[in-house]
Amino acid sequence: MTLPSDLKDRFPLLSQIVNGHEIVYLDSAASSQKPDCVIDAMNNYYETINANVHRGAYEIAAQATEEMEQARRRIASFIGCQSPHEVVFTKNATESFNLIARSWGGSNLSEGDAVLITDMEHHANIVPWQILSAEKGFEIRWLPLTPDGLLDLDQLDQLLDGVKMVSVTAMSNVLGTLNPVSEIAERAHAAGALVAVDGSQYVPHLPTDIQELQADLLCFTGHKMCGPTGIGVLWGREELLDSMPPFLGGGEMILDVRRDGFTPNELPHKFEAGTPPIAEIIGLGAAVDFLDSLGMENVRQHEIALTDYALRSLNDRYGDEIVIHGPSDPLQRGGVISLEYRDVHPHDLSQVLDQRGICIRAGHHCAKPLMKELGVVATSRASMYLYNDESDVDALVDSLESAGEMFAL
Amino acid sequence: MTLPSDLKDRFPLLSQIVNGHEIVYLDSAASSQKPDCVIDAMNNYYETINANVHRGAYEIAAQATEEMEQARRRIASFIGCQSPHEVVFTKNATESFNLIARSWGGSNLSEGDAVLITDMEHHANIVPWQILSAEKGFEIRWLPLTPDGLLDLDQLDQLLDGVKMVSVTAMSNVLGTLNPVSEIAERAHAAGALVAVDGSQYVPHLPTDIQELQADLLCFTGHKMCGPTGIGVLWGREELLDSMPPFLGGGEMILDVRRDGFTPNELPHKFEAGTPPIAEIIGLGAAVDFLDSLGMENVRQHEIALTDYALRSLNDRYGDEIVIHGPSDPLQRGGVISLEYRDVHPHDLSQVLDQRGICIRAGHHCAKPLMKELGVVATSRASMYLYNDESDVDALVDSLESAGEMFAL
Amino acid sequence: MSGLEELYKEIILDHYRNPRHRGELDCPPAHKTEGFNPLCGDEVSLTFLIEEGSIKELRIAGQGCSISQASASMMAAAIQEKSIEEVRDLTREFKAMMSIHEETMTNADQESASAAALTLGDLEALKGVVKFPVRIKCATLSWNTLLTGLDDLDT
Amino acid sequence: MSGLEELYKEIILDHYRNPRHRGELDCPPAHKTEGFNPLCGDEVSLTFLIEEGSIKELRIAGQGCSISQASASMMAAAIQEKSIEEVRDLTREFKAMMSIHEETMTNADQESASAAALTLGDLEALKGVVKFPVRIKCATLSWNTLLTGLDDLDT
Ligand SMILES: Cc1ncc(COP(=O)(O)O)c(C=O)c1O
Ligand SMILES: Cc1ncc(COP(=O)(O)O)c(C=O)c1O
Repeated sequence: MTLPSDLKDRFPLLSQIVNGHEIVYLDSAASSQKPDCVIDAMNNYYETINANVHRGAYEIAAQATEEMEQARRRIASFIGCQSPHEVVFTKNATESFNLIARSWGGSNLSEGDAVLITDMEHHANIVPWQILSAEKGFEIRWLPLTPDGLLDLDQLDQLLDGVKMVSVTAMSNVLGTLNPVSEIAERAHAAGALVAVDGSQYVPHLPTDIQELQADLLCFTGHKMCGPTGIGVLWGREELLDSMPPFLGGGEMILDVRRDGFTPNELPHKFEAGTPPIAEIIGLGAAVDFLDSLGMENVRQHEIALTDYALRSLNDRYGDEIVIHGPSDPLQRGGVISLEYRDVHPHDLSQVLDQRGICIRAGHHCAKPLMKELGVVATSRASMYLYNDESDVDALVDSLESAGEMFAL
Repeated sequence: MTLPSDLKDRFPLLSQIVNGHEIVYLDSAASSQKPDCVIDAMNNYYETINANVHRGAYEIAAQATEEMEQARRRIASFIGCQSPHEVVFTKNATESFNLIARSWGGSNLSEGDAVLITDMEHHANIVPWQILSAEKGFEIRWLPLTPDGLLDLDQLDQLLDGVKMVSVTAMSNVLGTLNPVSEIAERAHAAGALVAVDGSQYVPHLPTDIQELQADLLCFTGHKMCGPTGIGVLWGREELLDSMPPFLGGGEMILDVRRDGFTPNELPHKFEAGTPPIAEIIGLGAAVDFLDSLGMENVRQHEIALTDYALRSLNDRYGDEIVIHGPSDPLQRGGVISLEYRDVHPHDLSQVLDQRGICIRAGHHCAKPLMKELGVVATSRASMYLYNDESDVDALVDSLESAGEMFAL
Repeated sequence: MSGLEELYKEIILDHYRNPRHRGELDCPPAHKTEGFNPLCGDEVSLTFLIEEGSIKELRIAGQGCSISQASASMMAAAIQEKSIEEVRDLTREFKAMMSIHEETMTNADQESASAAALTLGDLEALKGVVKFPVRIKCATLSWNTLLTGLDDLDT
Repeated sequence: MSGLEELYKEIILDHYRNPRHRGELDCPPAHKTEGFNPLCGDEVSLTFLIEEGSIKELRIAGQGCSISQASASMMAAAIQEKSIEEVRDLTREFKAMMSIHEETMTNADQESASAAALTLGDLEALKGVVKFPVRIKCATLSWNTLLTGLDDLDT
């Protein structure tokens, strides 16, 4: 089985003309495009059953609630979770990490404790811990990388001493590296630590099974997986989520409110304060349906082949003039390609590509500590998804040269 | 000037048939319907310029950023704010209050301090303070109501002693009461307290001018004002927001991240961690454009007239059989009508109305302390917006009787 | 109004209008347990007397809609004099009937729901509630509250 | 590629390829100030020497794209030997040129921008940046960083 070849037709944006060229969208690691069915699902909500959920006894409110909860069940099953109430909706992966840090961390971490993260984390899995650490005085430890951009697991066990939480990305949004989460989880658990996983780049691109990952908590974000903006997910083991105090307070998350205090609601509502992102949840439900219909194994195979093609094309054409960060083996990485081309600054490179309709991202990719490790302030990053094909890669490869002519010093 | 009479045609949902009847939507206090232009604006984003913002140098990313920031400027001007960077986007009003409590409260409140709220607050303006108070040990004080559902301002000054923050709703979502925010603000400021205002029910229905309100902080939520779900607003005075520490940590809200800590970004980004609800911000921008085009003064006049009609119709028809909470003068209230009809439980009442396509809400309306003051566990609430007309009120009035036949004890 | 009639069966309206076992028992010797429906604010307060592992008597206080009141009243009638184990089984069976989505039941729930030989009897009248998902919490409120009360006995 | 040529005028590329005033001055007697572009990670570090209320000398270190490097280089050339007040005026004028939305300027900014008789000269070449809003921060980075440095002098 492979992906249908006319997949681009399902994504309205991909037929746009930009600066006179058909768009070549290579920034899916920042945000993916949306298929028609996701847009339709949200329109359908707004046009036929728009109402607040979990409250109204009337028909459209009941339908809205049912569609939202059905989306929760689909999203749960998409990550291999049997208990939909373990799926908590947030506004993005960033909020999911803040929830973990504030709720679990706030009640479990104090001086003398440590949280282990890695040198390749996104700011979303760094700053929430830093904010809390400034209050609580625990230590943040960093698992370093090997020269080829993998986590240096040789150092793991010794770094685990005194660690209560290991929070690690399943796939780097800069290097593309796929990390051995289940192995890390086993060793962390053996050392008495819990494991939170950043699935923001992983869940959209690979078949995900929380049993296999062996994680205790998993964060991901809707807009990178064919879903809308404004919706993120936190999955957690029931006993763990049950043991955590509420994060945001307000409507929906309470069983009772008295002047002298409140009683929190059950999972998942305990963590869902206020009117939820209803349309967005329904949109994300449609997105995982779409992905399921393609088959995540097929998505992964497509991206392996395309990544392989891209790495070979870039290296063949540019040799020493190009540096590509991260693992060279397509099986060890996703379709995120951070590169440096001669000494062209990423901003200038992406500006030149933009003139040809090619969208790539230039910057620190919200991973400044990693940038420092790599010894750069920014990289140019091309990232691929299920709708990309070899012609997109060819456009990228062909265009680097003209940027070099203009900007190489 | 009045509102156009064909306004319902602009709202796709309002042509739905429910249980064989044309829908009569009277639950706008829970969530409003969305006009076509709001839905179109979001579709347009997803279909033509979908990209992550504030990052990519390429064309569609720049356009997405520009559309989002343009929406911020429109929303700012909608509330009379000259400085768009004082407008912070959250996921809903609930998050806005949690931001205030955690960020301002977390760094300003401790034992011996007090926060003054009122007996008519929504849980969103209660629970965040209770969560924080359990940590910090400050006192939460409650401004009581008069028998006709107004705030008892006679008690204000004495309650202000030792208070650092007054957090009050501009309009009750249960009683409809419009509160004299600017008078409260003057007295609070004179006593050295700051003032946060819950505009969730006010901003959608009345012309709003932050200068006039004299508040320091204002929270409101998109889905109640013709906008999408998943988007809320916190407005705050620049100096105040500047003095507050970040709330959520992650991407976008930083200037720099090092291993040993981070430097927060400028306003408004400091408070906007992670990928923002881009489509939702653009949708809310379209919603305030729509409201502006109608004129908020016209919206208010329409609702005064309709509320007057509804109060008279209900009282004339049912006399002693009905109790309507809140002020009886339509000029002192919005179009939110909480009622008790004979001894029919609100759930049963709304279920019977639903069979006629009439949507009202039954419950505690996330205001349990107020319910306790009113001596009820729940009320039936009909709430009106710009698209409602007298025929909607007539349908409601006509249908109460059949509920009474079935359920009155 | 066929939808409404399916929900509000005559027997339900009868229990609503004439609730059985209203009131409160003295605690002790009775045990007390309280529950809320977070969606609408309904509250139920149950007092019950355990004798030799059976529920000797149960009384209901609190306020609620026709569905929650009728369900509580029917529950009280159904469990009087039953052993704690039987009550737990019946509760599981009732909740299984009220459950729209199998996923939300644990495996243990499902097995015992099908294995239990108990009959729901009059309680079957509440089956129509499943078509009105927001009302399911009304129907299960008293049952969940009783379960919590029984669990508390063990601790 | 007309869009690109509007952005990357020849004089900009010249300043990028041959940046003026690179390096660092000893602190003290010089003052040091650093800035980040949070969007791309670019960093600029300025050292400058004040003598009798004027900027005697300024040196630029750090990394960045053609726009941020060229803007810094042109800024250094433009402010050398200018009084602090003149530098502030020029900065206001430059930022006004870089400002797409009047709302984001305070009234004071606007007045002085139009009142100031200073000419931007070569700096006008950067005007094309306004059409590429994400790059505005590149162009203003060194200017904002210098402003912060001047503000710090007062405290
Ligand atoms: C007065 C009031 N405040 C706050 C809220 C909370 O709004 P949201 O649920 O969108 O956060 C609501 C609505 O539910 C409300 O009516
Ligand atoms: C690895 C990783 N983690 C977390 C995030 C944060 O996602 P969001 O901005 O949607 O919260 C991102 C994307 O920006 C990411 O790539």
